[in-house]
Amino acid sequence: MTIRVQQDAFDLGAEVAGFATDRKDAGALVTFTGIVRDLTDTDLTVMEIEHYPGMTEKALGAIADQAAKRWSLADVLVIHRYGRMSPGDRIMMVATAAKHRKDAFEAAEFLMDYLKSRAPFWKKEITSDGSEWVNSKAEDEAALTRW
Amino acid sequence: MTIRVQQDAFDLGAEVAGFATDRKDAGALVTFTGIVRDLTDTDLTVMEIEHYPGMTEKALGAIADQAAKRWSLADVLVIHRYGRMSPGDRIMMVATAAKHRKDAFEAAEFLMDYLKSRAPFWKKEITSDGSEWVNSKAEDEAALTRW
Amino acid sequence: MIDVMYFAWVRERIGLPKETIETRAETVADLVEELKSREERYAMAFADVSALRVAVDQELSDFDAPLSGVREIAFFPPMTGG
Amino acid sequence: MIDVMYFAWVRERIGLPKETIETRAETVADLVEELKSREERYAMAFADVSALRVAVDQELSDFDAPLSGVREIAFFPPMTGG
Repeated sequence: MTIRVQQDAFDLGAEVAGFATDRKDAGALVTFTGIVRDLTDTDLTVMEIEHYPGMTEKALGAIADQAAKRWSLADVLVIHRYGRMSPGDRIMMVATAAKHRKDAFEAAEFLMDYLKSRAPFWKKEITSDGSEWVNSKAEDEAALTRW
Repeated sequence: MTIRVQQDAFDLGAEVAGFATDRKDAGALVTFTGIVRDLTDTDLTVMEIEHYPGMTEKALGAIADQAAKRWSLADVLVIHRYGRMSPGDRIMMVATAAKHRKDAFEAAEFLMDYLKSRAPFWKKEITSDGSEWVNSKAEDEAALTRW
Repeated sequence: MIDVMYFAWVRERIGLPKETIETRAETVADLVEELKSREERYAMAFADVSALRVAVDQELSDFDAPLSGVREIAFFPPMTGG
Repeated sequence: MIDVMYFAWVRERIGLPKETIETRAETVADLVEELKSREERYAMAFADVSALRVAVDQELSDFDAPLSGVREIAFFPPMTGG
């Protein structure tokens, strides 16, 4: 299991190239990548992500531990960036490897649902009109009831 | 939408690097990669995949079209290999890009469920003991009832 | 004249990937009966049609599908892609 | 002595990311009341605690959590990661 919280960009291809390669029983690899969207109604120039150093790593580790307990996984990877990003930049990724695709898919969705509203990250959108903290969505909180 | 049926290996990182980059509203990217497993009970030396040229491309295109109708997707990519592969080799991948993660995840799972039992591919496992065609699984057929 | 194709173990049992045949069979099922009566290897390949799938002109179809106007029929076991 | 940390718009309203305070508050809620009574900027930041989350020693917690033995408290809006 690998958890990384970093300012630097990451390369999805390079990350998965070495992922779970020592586990020859893993026939299914799922990845999710979150990308800074270009908002149509305003000109998003920068997305700034703040986090809580120390707690962030713990929270992500606890979420990944939960996933590893609930599903039969060969490996889990979580990378989340903080700092300033531009539209099109990759914010974060999760990867799950499992023997069967159902485990890999469900675990990746679980990781995303929890990471969205239980890991201490906050997004701020900076546009030509000013800046605004992104509001949490009721649907993201509701997504947790599924698990 | 891109559908490719090929003998050659593909590079997941390279494939997603250029995927949906022109769609700035796509904040969510999901990939699934199927990998040749090393079976523990026998020594799998080669996995051979046969397909039905002509029908394969049509069937994959029809499945991707259905996904594009059911979910709000920025783009869809399906790559499936045929021929001889070794344990650890990547057999196929799907990628889905969407504004929201729920669409990207569901569409990727739908594509996989249909591709498993509705696209004309057949796997044969060649071990030191001989060779055997992989049997379809009742659970794969059952997975389709979900959609 | 219909092109008949065989894949996976159906191809192996029959011993060829494709043949062009002349037939008066009206449905896929009729064609299967005609092939079975031809030779033992066909009888063996088609012994249990519930274990087989058929594509008519490259679309998944049924054994009771009519053959009128059809150019290509394929027989194969359930798919195992992905 | 407790380290109190603020994130996102809570940090911006209060005007600092972290401070160390001496308090006799027994719960998180007591500490919030104490801070609110201090200065307008705290009163503004904590005006609606239902819009806030609290972490006690880096674990998500509740406003009625006791402060005994606690070293670090953090206040912030609902998370928006991913």
